[in-house]
Amino acid sequence: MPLPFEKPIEDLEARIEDMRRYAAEQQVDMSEEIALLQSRLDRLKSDTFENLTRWQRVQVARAPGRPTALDYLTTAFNDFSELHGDRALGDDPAMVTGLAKLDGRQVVVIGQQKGRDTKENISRNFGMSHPSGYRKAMRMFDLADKFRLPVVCLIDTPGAYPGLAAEEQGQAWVIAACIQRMSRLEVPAVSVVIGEGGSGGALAIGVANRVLILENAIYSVISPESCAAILWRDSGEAEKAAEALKLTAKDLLEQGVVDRVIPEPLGGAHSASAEAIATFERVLREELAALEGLSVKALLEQRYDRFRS
Amino acid sequence: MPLPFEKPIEDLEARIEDMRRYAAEQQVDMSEEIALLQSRLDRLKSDTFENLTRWQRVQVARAPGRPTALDYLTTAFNDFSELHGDRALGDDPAMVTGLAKLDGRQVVVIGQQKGRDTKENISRNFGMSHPSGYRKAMRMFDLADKFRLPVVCLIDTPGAYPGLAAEEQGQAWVIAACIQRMSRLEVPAVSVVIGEGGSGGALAIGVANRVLILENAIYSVISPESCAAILWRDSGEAEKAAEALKLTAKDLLEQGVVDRVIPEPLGGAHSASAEAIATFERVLREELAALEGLSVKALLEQRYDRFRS
Amino acid sequence: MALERLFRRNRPTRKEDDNSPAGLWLKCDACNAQIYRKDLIANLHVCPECGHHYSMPVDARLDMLADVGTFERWSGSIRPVDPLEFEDTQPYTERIEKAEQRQGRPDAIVTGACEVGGLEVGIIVMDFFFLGGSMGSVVGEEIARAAERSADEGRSFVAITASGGARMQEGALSLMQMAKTTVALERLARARLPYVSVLSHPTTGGVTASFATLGDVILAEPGALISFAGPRVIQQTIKQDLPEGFQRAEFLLHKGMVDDVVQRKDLKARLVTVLSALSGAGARAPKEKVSAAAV
Amino acid sequence: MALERLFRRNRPTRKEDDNSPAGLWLKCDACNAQIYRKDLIANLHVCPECGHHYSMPVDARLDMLADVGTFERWSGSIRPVDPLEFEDTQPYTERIEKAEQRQGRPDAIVTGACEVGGLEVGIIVMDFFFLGGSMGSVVGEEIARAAERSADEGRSFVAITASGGARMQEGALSLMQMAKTTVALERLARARLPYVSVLSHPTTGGVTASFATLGDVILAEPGALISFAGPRVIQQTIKQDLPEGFQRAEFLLHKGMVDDVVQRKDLKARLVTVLSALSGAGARAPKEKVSAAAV
Ligand SMILES: [Zn+2]
Ligand SMILES: [Zn+2]
Repeated sequence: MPLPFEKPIEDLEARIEDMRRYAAEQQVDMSEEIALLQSRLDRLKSDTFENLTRWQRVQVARAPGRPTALDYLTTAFNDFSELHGDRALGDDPAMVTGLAKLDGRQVVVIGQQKGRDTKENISRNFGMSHPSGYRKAMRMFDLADKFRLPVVCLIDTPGAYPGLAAEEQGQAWVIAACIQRMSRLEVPAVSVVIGEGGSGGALAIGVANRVLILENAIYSVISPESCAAILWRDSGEAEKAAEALKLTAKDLLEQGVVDRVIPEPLGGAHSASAEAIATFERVLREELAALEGLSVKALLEQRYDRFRS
Repeated sequence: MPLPFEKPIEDLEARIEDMRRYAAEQQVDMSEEIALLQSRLDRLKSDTFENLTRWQRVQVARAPGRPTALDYLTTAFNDFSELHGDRALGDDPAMVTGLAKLDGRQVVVIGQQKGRDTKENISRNFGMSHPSGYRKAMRMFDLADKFRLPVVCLIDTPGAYPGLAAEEQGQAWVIAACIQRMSRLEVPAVSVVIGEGGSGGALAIGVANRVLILENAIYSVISPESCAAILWRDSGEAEKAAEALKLTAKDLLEQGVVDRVIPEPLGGAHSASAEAIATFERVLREELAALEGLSVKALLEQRYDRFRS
Repeated sequence: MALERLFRRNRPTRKEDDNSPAGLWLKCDACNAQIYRKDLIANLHVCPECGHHYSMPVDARLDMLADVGTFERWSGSIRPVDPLEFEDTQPYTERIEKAEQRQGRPDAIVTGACEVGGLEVGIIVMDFFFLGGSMGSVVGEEIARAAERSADEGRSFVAITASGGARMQEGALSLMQMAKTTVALERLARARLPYVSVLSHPTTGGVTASFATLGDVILAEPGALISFAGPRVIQQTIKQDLPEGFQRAEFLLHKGMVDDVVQRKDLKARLVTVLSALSGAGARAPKEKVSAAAV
Repeated sequence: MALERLFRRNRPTRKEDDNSPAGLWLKCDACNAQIYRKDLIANLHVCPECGHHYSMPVDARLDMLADVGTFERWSGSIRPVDPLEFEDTQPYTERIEKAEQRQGRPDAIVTGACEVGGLEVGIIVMDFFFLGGSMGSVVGEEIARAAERSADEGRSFVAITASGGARMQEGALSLMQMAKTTVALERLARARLPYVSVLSHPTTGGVTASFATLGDVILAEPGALISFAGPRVIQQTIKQDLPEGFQRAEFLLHKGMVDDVVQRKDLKARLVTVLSALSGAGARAPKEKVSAAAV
């Protein structure tokens, strides 16, 4: 099912497909017409995606079929070995952690995991972590420091879960502790916003030496819907709120909140995930390589300065 | 209500009291008789308490009216300021922690707290901690290291609580973690078994540079009752088990499990708590003073060697 | 119904914030007693009848905690800007102006140095009446500067929090204040200087999820609402009523999240006890690195 | 009834421990299938029908994990003594003698060096059939020596646990083994060498509450009972039946206590993956001190 603004693209694609079928049946050469249509399609795609409104970007960032943390961990990385549990409260399926290799380099990985279908979305709590998820992340930070392994965090959450148990178990406390613990990492850390960067629940694993974001991902202090509900007293005004919050990759790069934007294939990561993941891998490799040389002191100071300023 | 073997003592005390009253009423001088009886009473007391069987010591260690952790913390120490909570699971009333001064020396205190009456015993879970109690203790170890404060642990528990929630929350995991965390303290640590030292739940706060024990306290790998139930298949054989386990202060000093025995007043700490607490304070002061000079390295090595051997 | 009460409670005692027209008298939200405003203020904004703790204005808080004549203000030199040119039902710039006029300060915080029971302290007090005490770039920067300056001057650090959370009109930049304030506290930790946070009503969202809950010791005021997500949000999420007392200071004490709930009248004495107990090491070894475990 | 099943299960496959007289065949406790003993043993003591994991003898465990011909035994040079002259229904000394004859080793543990997938490893395997794998002074000492030697030789460390807990016949001295084994692990931590513990059925009491749960990574075998207090004790305490699966490996995975539950046939491969992932730092910096947080 396409996003609203993808409808024209889908229609044109259907027409091209139809014409191919027709040409094949009739055994006539329509390659020229098809080529023309194809180039029109490309223009339409680029026009559409280069001029997406902020609210449309939000929809792309949340699009079904967009690669999730596990898609990256099992495709861009090798030997992914998941480690479960926070040793205190439980094992949070919305926060996936473990060991993996990127292009031969051993790293500790932490990813916020949304479902790839409704069933998984429910079991993953739509990517909204409980305190046990952040405790598990902190366990991984300890492991990374002890064994001197770089840390890669994949951010993709609407936010930390606002529920009874989550509050009882100190959601605010673990987010603060996670921010603090990550800022103390003695190893290189790279965070990548791959979809939704939802408020403190996202920042908790975003205190890295380098913070990257995918072209169509978003990172915001509050969801457009909640912002609209509070400031416009009408969650229907989410589109206005999205514009006001300036939460797109381009905005955040200008604000200095992120350091680099990872380009997505034309049509968005959800339309060509293999290509999106390949680009992600290439960029992440560069970023990890760039941090490799740095001393513990340099890493700590760079992270301190990056978030202090 | 006296312990079984205290009955003769109580009877004689009653007689002396009675004679005093009689002498007063009749206005006759019976001071000589009373003095004789008094010295007989002292002999009886010392005979009784110097020859207690191990099972009788167990009863003294558990005696109602015996000073509890809070009695020491509020009497032997000044400015006791309780700190609550483990920041994860809850606040365990069976493990009392906080800041206090001993003779002007600031310390961090941790004490296992039994009830002083049935009502408190229930609220304190009879001194049996849940994982949150050990997590709270670990929080105090962190605080002590950060602010360079010596740690004093008062051990008095039948054992860590064997219940559903306790197991679900990883009772074994937190005890192991607590042992490890305490062994890493960069400050002086003194543990005192003031009553019952019940198995791993006691050891968790017993990995100190110096381990002391009160004269009538016990420290054992298992309670005599449970031991009897397993080995004799009859918990009624607890007396035999107590003998076999060699769990008294004297036994443990010989085994090298404890470093020093703190004498109790004749008749046991429960018969003269003020005096017992005063002696405790004097000895603890000596012990803390003796550790004061040591470097972090020396403290860690001394603790390592003490428990490694 | 519970939730409404929960929000009617703890309202401030400033004229424009209560329902008594003349403002000489007011009806206690908790016990309905008629209270003479002067008595309430004389009683540290705690109801003389039922002990209900009302929000406390910044100046009253400083008067209550700082030894007489020792407070020296640090904050006030920086003013909020409008990086996103944010406009909802009214422009962010207008909101700030109004708040500044009403509260007489450029943003929702006052920081400074003072003595508390003779102890040298750096202190920050949040102003809930300035845009709900929300944390934007200025609030975050003032907190960070105060923490760093306290560390440099060898002072213990005290935070009195009251906030609705991050200031959304500054977008992701306000979110980043959570990280900024957190890393700034590192300076205090490395100097082994104690940091005590006092959570007053209400402390929620991004403030609770950053510096507010990172105190070496965390104290809370009776009845204070302390949360990550607000009760309304949670109720909309789980579609059921919240238990009585949920997210209140006493509830969180029971859940192991705060060290103690302290009556306002006892707060200063408790701060002195705790700070003096923990301030030995800082004096001795201000510059030494502390292992993460111990921090 | 549940509890009994719970204890009938996971029984060992050694002749004297099962109910088939000839011992050629046995009936699976889990699925009741008739199994030919040879098949069971060939299948790593896992039921070919239902996959139920039975206790595994020490030698079979070492054959399964160590690369062929690489295992070199460290343990065996020290023998248990009877410090308390302990005697219940029979003297402790007699119990030890019988166990030694039956198991062919002085106490309930084997330690040594081997290669696992080419990785240099120090390994300890507990023998549940030796007085229930209980930990006394000898078991504790062998574990401590193995951990320290592994650290000195720059080896990763692997523990395969199976124990009823502390050996009460050695009184408080057995309790002290919990501390001894824990502090010995410190050497590995300081050398940044990985320690992986594998919890097999059953792992309880003082072993679970010390070195067994201190692994950098903790793996568990399917269906393994892993607890501090045994199910009987808990049931006597709370006076109610325990939930199905309580204290089992899968339950603990759900509760966040173990990193994964691993089929026996996959165990070696998983160990190789995890150990190789974590053994980079140790090689690089064997002697360096590690901050407690990172340990
Ligand atoms: Zn009132
Ligand atoms: Zn079977």
